[in-house]
Amino acid sequence: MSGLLISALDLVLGLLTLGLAAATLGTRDQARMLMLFVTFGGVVALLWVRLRAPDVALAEASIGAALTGGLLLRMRPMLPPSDGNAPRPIRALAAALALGTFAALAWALSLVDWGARPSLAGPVFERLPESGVTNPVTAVLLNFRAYDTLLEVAVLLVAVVGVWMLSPRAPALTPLRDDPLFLALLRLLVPFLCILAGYLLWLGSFAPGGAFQAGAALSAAFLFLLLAGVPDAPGQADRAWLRAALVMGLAVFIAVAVGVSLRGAALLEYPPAQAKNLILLIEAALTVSIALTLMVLFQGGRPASRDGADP
Amino acid sequence: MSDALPAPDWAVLTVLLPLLGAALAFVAERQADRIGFAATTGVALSSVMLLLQVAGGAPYQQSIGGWAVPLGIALKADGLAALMLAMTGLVGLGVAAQALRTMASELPPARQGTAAPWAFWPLWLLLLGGLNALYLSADQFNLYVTLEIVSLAAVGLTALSGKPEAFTAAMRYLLVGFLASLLYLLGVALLYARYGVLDIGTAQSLLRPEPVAQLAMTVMLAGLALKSALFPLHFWLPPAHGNAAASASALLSALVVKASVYLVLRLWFDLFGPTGLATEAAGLLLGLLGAGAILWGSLQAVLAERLKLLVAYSTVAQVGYLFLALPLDGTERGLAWQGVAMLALAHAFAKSAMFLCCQIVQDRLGHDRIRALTSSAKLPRSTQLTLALAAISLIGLPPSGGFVGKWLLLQASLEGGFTLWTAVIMAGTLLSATAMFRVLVRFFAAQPDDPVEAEAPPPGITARLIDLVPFALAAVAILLGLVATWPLMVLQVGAGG
Amino acid sequence: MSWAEIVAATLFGSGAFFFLGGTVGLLRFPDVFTRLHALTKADNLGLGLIALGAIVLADSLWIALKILLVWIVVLLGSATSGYLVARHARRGSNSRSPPP
Amino acid sequence: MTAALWHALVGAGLFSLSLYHLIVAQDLLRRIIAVNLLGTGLFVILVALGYRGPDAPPDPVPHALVLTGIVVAVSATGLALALARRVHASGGRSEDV
Amino acid sequence: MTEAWLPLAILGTSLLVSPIIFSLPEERVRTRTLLNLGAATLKLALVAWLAWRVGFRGAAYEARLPFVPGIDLVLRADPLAVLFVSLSSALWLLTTIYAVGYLDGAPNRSRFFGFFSLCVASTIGIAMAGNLLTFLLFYELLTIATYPLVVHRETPEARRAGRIYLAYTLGGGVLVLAGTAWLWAAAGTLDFVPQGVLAGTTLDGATLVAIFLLLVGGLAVKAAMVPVHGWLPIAMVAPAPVSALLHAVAVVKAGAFGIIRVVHEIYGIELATRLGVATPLAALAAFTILYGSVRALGQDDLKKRLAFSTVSQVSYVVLGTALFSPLAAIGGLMHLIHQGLMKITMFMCAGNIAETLHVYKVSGLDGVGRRLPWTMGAFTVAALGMIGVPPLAGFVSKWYLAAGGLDAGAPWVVAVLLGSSALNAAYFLPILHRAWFREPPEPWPAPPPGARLEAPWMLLLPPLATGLLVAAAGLLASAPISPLGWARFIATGEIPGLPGGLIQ
Repeated sequence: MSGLLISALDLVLGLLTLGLAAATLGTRDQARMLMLFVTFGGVVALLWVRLRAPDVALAEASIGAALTGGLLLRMRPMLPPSDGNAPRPIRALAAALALGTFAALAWALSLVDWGARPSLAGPVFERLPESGVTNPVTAVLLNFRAYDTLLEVAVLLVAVVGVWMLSPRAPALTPLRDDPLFLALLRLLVPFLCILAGYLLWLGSFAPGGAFQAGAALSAAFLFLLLAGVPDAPGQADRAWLRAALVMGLAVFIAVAVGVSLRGAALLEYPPAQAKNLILLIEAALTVSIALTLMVLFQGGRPASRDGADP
Repeated sequence: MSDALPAPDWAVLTVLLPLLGAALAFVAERQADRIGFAATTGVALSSVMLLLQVAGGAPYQQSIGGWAVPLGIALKADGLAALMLAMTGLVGLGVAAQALRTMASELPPARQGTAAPWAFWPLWLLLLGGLNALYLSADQFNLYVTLEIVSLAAVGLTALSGKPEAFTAAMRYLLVGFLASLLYLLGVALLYARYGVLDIGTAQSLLRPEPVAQLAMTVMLAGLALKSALFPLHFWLPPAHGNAAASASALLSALVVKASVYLVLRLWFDLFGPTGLATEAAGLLLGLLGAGAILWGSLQAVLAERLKLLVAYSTVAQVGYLFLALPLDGTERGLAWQGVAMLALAHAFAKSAMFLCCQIVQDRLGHDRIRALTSSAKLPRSTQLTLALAAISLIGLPPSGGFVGKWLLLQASLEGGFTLWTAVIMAGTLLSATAMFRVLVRFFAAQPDDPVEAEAPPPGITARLIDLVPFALAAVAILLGLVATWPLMVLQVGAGG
Repeated sequence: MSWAEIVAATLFGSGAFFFLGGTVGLLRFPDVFTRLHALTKADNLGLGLIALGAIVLADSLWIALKILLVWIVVLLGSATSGYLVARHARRGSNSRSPPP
Repeated sequence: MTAALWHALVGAGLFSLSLYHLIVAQDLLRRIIAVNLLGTGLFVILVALGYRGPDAPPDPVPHALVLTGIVVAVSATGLALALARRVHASGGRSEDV
Repeated sequence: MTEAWLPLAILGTSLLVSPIIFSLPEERVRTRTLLNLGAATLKLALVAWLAWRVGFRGAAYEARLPFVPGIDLVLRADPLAVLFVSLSSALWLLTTIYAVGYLDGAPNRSRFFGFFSLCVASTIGIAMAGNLLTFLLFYELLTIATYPLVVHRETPEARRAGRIYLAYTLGGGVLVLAGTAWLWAAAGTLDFVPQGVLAGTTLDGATLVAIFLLLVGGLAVKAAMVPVHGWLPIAMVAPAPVSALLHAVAVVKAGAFGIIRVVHEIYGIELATRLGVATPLAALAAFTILYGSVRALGQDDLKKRLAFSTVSQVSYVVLGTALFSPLAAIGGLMHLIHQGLMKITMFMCAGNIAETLHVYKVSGLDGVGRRLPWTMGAFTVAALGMIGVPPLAGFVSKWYLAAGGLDAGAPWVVAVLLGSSALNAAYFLPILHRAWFREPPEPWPAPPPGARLEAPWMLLLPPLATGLLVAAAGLLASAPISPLGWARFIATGEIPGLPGGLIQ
């Protein structure tokens, strides 16, 4: 082992992450578990920043920590805790399995030659100029491996259909209509969030940002409107345009993918000239769809249809 | 739209058409069934066209976005992939036709077998798109994303029936599926760490039997074994398939389980085999687990109380057969490979036919307890015949496709000197025969018809026609045997590039 | 170490101190309201100092303004949430509406 | 012992810890969180793979994979929570493994 | 020139007819009967034409369909196949007539006749199979097709009998499958070739014996040889036509026919004897002959007695096959036909008696001859033939078997034959004695007014016809087209060194 090169920051970050995870999963009380989970998300975002992955840090902070945390908080009252613990043999078996996995992983990872490891970074940076964007992560996401992202958007659609099917009527949500301060914050924050989303979207092509992070910011705006109970905010009613907007991301992505290949090029092969605009077009559509999808997941069910009266 | 092109790219159509169809069916909810069925027919057609194209000897190959393989993602379809695609399309078409009637809005929810019939079509099309993408993809991470689409859509379909047990089963299926996918992804990460490559084709030349690669293989195969419910890890499958709505369980058993098993085959024979990672010991272990699956699954099928549980356990057994082939000849396109492919194809058709019959049995008799089955007039004769034909193929009696698959497996194990395997196959055949005949025998049990007046089967030619859909699926399972030389020839078309 | 880094280090140090104060307050104070008080006051001030330190280190005006924006938004956010938690706690004691 | 390896080990630790809890935990909320942490652990390993020292630019491919992974994780969690709600609403107990 | 259409046409007449009959609604009696009889007559005509072409013009017929890599599904009309095909098709016509009469007004007749023609189709397939895989295919199809006939009455006993029948036959099927797979893996060939395809094989003895045990073990189940004969008496619960055609002719003969194919055309009698498996097989057959006859003695139920007699008679065929002598082989082949004719006559007569007089027990047969003279007449001819009384068919085959036994240097065969003939007499003669020379306890109910015959003509004609055939096979034994002549013609192909040609 070539001496202790890791800095104090790494040590603290690593131990903090592990400690928080152990605390999150170990505590009995559910409320505390959720709080720890959100903080854990924050620390992991910090970890990403340390590992020079700002895009991922943005996504982790917004989607991983904040939104998943909100989702869990929203659903907690409906999931009664059952704090019995598993019988002894299963616990022993699980512990053995976990330790075994850790030992194997540690051993394998230590064998990897961390210095000169073959990786796809070379080809990515080499072909970056042709990809139409300068931010390598967006280039990989929306050009080199655009097919992955297309299928991933389909995963989001599966989640939406699944959630709407599982609870035809969204669980009740008591909006804070009457609170002056909250409404004041709302009037200030919602436009700010929309601008932030647009900024992140535009930023994505040459700096950390992009469709997912912008979508998360936009979904925060929608959630604010939802929590404030603004009557005709998106998601209050199951209108046709809501459903259209939800699938817009996937539809636009496919349209571009096939449109491009109509003139004999391969699937998803953007003509070098319009590559940047096409990517921006796709990202814009994705941002709206992702924001609405995250909002639907938060709602946990299908909003009442236009004519239905119930909340 | 793209058909006016010179040569429409059928493979891309099989993936994008269902996704687009799902989006459309989700938006236009009231016409969901019409859009859904139209999209399914389109996909079935394109997958058959792709099969014909590949059968002409030219394996399909395209790198997406024009980026060369290590950087971009490659779509590949060799003989096996094309056959699986065509099978998915055709079985899907059959199930969709059946669903067209059962999910029809005018039927009371109890008869529809689900509280949210509109959800079936988007979920089914997304599942279809995921499956087709999985069969075509030659990139490890892309396979992870397709696996995710397939399992999440499958969880949705399981929970579609609205019964409490279905929710618990779907929940367990989701957690198990997610753990399995992450295990698979861990393997991909390790391989990327060591070799810095995601594409299977390029990895083939890089991988060497080193500790990191061996650990990656173990973890990946463990994840996929968990997802395809290999014997000790099969606990989640029977409740999930048993309690799902009938057309959903047909899709789950016939198509979804095939995806992860296909992946195991693809990795074992294309990636781990040639690079020497697929050692004797690993193959033997998986083979033994497969043998356990055959015996345990068939035994449980014999003891099952309800028809759908019996059919679900027979799926567990069939998966066992597919894993049995791993330790056999390591050569690609060898006997074991052909046997497994034939078994997978025949099983898909027969199993989907059987589950659709469960739907008709549940519909007409109101229950599916095996002991209470009778030869009452309420059960149309075509259903009894379909169950018989499907049973023949599942047991593997000649001349069905199942028999050809088992015959090839038998030959491979005899040549490989695995006499234990032949004994297991024989025992499995006998056990599954007992299980299946336990059901067929009931159709000769004359019970005085219970006074409840027989529900008149829905009139109209379409209803009678749709009753014949399961019969057509079962017939294909049998005909696969008689016309076996053609699919076996297509299997020889190696993966290009 | 140039003078900018020295100033930044002191600012970070004092910021961290106020954070420490806020956390100790959180743990020591008896009831919700006092804890809220400690949190919103001390942490916001701590964050302000750290933001200042970051602005000193920032190499372009544009980034400095963005960091300032971050601080303002956090201020807004924590003030409102502090208020909401307090309102809920007060209403909670003679509770009538279930928690959101 | 480079920083990347240390963080990869942290990720591996996270993975194993949450694997233990996923198997042992009885109530659904804890298991959903355990699955989330399992994913995060794996993503830590992936991003650690992408880290190529303080000076060289990091490898963007693992970052893209992790981004996709996070979105897939959040959609799976959303579905899992809706499903868990229906499991409890219909009287089901949070079942064992 | 090997024309493919004739074997396919013969198979098709019954294979394609069964789905049509399945789809016929129950009340369409006339069309169903017409269809049945038409198909049976057409098949008989085709078979006669085939026999003429193969026997006297030396034509060869073969149809191939590629099935599994390296093996095709083959239908070949060699002399041995023609023998069994002619037996099945002739008796199918007669039994169809009998069944139509017997099941008049019974429920589920479409289903019955559908499976009935499926059974005959599989018997034809078994007869004309060109290799072991095709044989296996039709062997399994026979199991599936016969099961619904055994449980036709859907009573609890019928279902129990069906379950036992399935257990035995599926077990047998799996054994044959294992043997076939092993043979293909080891020897690489499954084709039936006169004098044995393995004649010059270099495989070690142990594998060959193991494969032989697997194959013959599986076939013995259907041939109702001793350890695995249990299903036959129990399956007697089936309606009379089923017991007559299937359990006397189709199913049991399929097993025996399979053993002939394996012993003569896979191994060759020479290799079988050298391996030392032929004599134990002969011994087992002999034991079955004696055991069957002894058990038949104790049976009071007429059909059960006939069933045990079938168990012993079928083993005559196996005995003939297992002895290394052309005469024994000819005797065995001939007995395949004779036993079929005799046994079917007796079962039909038993069915008549049960149907018209509702007498099922042997003890109740006193004075039946008075009431059903014609039926008992046919029964007597068949019974005497079975015992081996000279001019009738039974005697001819037993004579050849005895000669073959001596020729193969196994004198104990003669003792077994004499012993079994004595036993046959012991359990058949009391029936004849009761029927003809005993007074009925109370006068039999008079036949329905205006009926000219003692029983409906459909029930009476078939047994009389087969009874005549039994007599003819015995008296006209030397004629070329008689079973003896045909058996000799087949044997010339099977046994090396015999002068060829049918007409000597």
